[in-house]
Amino acid sequence: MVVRIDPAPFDAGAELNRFSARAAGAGAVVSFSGIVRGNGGLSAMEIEHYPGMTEKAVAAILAEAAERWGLLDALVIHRHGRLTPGETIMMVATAAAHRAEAFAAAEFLMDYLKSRAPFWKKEYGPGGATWVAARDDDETALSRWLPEAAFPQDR
Amino acid sequence: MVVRIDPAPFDAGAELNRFSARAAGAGAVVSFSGIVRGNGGLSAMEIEHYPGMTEKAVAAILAEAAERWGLLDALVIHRHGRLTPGETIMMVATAAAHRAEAFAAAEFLMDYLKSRAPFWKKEYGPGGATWVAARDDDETALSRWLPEAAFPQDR
Amino acid sequence: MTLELLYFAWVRERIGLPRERVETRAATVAELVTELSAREARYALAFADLRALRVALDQDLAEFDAPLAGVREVAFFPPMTGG
Amino acid sequence: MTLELLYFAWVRERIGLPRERVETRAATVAELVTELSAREARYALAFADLRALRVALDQDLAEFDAPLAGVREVAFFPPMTGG
Repeated sequence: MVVRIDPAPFDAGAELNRFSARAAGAGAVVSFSGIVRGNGGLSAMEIEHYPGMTEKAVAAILAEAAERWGLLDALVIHRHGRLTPGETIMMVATAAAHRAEAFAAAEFLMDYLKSRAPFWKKEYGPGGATWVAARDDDETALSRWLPEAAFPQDR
Repeated sequence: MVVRIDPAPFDAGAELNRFSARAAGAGAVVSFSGIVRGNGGLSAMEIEHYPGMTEKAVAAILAEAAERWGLLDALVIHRHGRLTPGETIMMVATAAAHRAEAFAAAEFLMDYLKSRAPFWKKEYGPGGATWVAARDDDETALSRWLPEAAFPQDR
Repeated sequence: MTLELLYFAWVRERIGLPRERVETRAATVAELVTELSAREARYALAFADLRALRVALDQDLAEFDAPLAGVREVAFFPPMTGG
Repeated sequence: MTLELLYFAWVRERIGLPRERVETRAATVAELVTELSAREARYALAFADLRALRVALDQDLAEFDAPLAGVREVAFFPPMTGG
């Protein structure tokens, strides 16, 4: 398991290759990369986080995903600080024996990182700077992972 | 859209980087890589395909995914011929404005490639060579994408 | 009518060749299968269980009751296992 | 008891500082919020709508009725927007 919270840019392709090479026995590797979009005239994004809690929260989310889907390995890299359109904000990768588990775990990680890891985005655009509001959608996305809910991996 | 059916090994990380760089306006890129597993003493895998139909079938599946989830771009690379454990068999990548669409489209592509693109796998192991049987699971996976079914992206 | 027949995976192995050209008056895929099965044991063996087979007409998946009129290429193979 | 308070995103901007140390006898997060809000308008403004706020106690998410006994670090922030 790798957690890296770092302002520095990273090479998603190189990370994916390293991750896949290390995940011995995996038949399926899923990756997600989040990229700054320049829509609405956005010129930059600034990501604030809570040092200490971030690493702890992300590691807990990773451990839960690994346990729940029997992952062979998982990775979260998340940048903070100032980013401009086209830059990669973060990535997750999951390795499992089969594809259903790798996909479900990657979606779970993204849903939890969105709303349960202490990051906050501020967007700089033509109208000035605004804090990105959490979306109701993101809370709805979380509810599908509750133990009582029907699990996508059971479909 | 890129479809590449080729026996040659490829660099999944380099493909992911090229794909992400090209997908202007994307906020979300999902990739899947399928890797040969060495379990059960498997020593090699041979993938046969139907030249002509393969390209046509994969292009049709890609076009449907792009249309259905408003993808900005999508990629399928699939090898054929002889592969050994640890080698990457294939990859898909999807680029969309938001993560739900990129994930759903990548899963859709995988489900369809599994059972609707003309590839056949033969495994070489301690007990000799055997053709991989299609799994009922794979047919079940397809049914979730039927127009009447509840779509995961609506959750 | 002249048809190009293609066989893949274990269908190819059972029949013993990857492709062949046949002259037939079969109106549907099912009729073609019956005709081929009557020819030799290896065809009868390959086509013994149609539920285990798939067919493509000119590179599009089709059903066994599909008509052959206008078709040039017929491919028989087991369920696909890509990805 | 001495608490280390941390503020993030617009909570930090409204209060005007990223962290501070406070002496308090508040038994719960809610009591602490009431105490801070009574101090100055900028606190009252930051804590005006608790539904728009989240709290973490020693780096774990908590509810506003959670007790403060044994806690050293309390962080206030808006709903998270990672990923």
